[in-house]
Amino acid sequence: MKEEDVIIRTVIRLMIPFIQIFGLYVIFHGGSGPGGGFQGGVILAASMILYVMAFGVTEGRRKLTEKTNMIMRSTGVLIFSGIGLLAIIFGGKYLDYGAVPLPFVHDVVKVRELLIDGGVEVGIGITVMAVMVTIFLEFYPGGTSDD
Amino acid sequence: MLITVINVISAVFIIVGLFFIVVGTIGLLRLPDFYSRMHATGKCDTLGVGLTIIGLIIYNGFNFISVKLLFLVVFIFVANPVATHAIARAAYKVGLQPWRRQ
Amino acid sequence: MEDLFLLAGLLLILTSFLSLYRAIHGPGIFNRIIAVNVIGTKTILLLVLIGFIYGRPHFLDIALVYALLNFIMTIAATKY
Amino acid sequence: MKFTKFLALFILLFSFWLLLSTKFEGWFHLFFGLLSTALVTLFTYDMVFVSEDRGNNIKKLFRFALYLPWILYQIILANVDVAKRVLDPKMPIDPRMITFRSVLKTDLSKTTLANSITLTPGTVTIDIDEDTFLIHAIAKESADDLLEGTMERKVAHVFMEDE
Repeated sequence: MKEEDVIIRTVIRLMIPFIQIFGLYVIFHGGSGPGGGFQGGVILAASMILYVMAFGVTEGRRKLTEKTNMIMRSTGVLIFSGIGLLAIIFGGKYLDYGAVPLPFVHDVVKVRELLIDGGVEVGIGITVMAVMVTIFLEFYPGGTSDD
Repeated sequence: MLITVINVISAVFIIVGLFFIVVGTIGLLRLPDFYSRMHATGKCDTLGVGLTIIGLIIYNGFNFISVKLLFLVVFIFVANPVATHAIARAAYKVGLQPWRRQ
Repeated sequence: MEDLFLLAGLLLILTSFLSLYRAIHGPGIFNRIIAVNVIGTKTILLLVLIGFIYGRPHFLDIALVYALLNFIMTIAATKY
Repeated sequence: MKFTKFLALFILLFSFWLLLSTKFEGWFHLFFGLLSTALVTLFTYDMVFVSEDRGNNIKKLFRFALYLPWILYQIILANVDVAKRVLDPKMPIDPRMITFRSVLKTDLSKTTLANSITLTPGTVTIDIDEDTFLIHAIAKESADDLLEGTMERKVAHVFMEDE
């Protein structure tokens, strides 16, 4: 697959940082705004997909290697289920965030907001992003990985 | 009094913007070939949407919603010509010939 | 002012349907791509207007995402 | 020099985050904002700054700000022009393809020129091959206007490539 031309490459190059900030914003404000981990993850994946479309698969693989991608896929699930299990350990139900005692924070609502926005959503976001990029590369001409 | 003036100004912006959007649509339907349709959509839609959102910004006053709207305008002004160009380039590479007046 | 927004929204829907004619009738794939791109742009504006009518600023985030997806869709469509 | 650019990108992106977030109370969102911004800055640094920069960037930004009103005026003229042509029952269009060679060197200036051409009267950029622009013009007048080269000179001035 050929690279895109100069206009598209330049615009995408300058646009990607803002797209990624926007995706992270959507992830971290999941509890209080629209969206959340899944949508934010898709936006992050979209930035990578744009990058691959503009600069080609080889360059995209250099920026986000298969190994990093795999680590991200599993870390996301680990964060998500780890927080859920923490709730069980501290005597609540699975994913019952209010039960987790955090240092410095004592308000149940605050704890819940913190864990949802900062923990669970991040886990979901990372996983969704990594899986989306993997799916995209598997279907992209010349993007198939070896594993 | 001031509120009325602001409302009128923003209404003017929105109406002019909508006018350009309508013109863009008419152009899309009426023009004879693909490349000339690009002119109608690429310019009129960009400015139409831009003007309408600027009208909304004026109506809304200065706060964070306006800032987000401004981002949207900037994004559209950057992304729309690029998208237009991308379509035109793809059509040209496939070998689509432009229409000429006889 | 709310009436104007409502009217603008209706006009946008109407023009979207008119553009849909291009998307269905063609001729050819590129006319369809432009038509879909134009409908996407109108949808962004429609989302913003809906946000204003119902007083829900969260629609703006959705509009931004939609603008992004519209751009990506067009670039991706022109690659094949 | 590298550090200055890095810091500039970081500040730009963090202010973008603040404007999106609109949450200033509490350390929570600010902390994650700083974290995200740092990650994105590291990830995208070599995308934003490629090694073709020359001249004073702040001066370029200032000149670009002066260029904006002119181009906005041109865009409005363009729209009135297209509206006239579309709404005229006879539809006075005479499309043609033109090519011209440009003196611009960097990717960014070429992109600016191409987008400006697409947004202004009766012309759409179709392809750029090295320094040759392929333009589709909707009528003879608009093609002639472009070949006069006012816009190219202005863009060259903005990016300090006019000597």
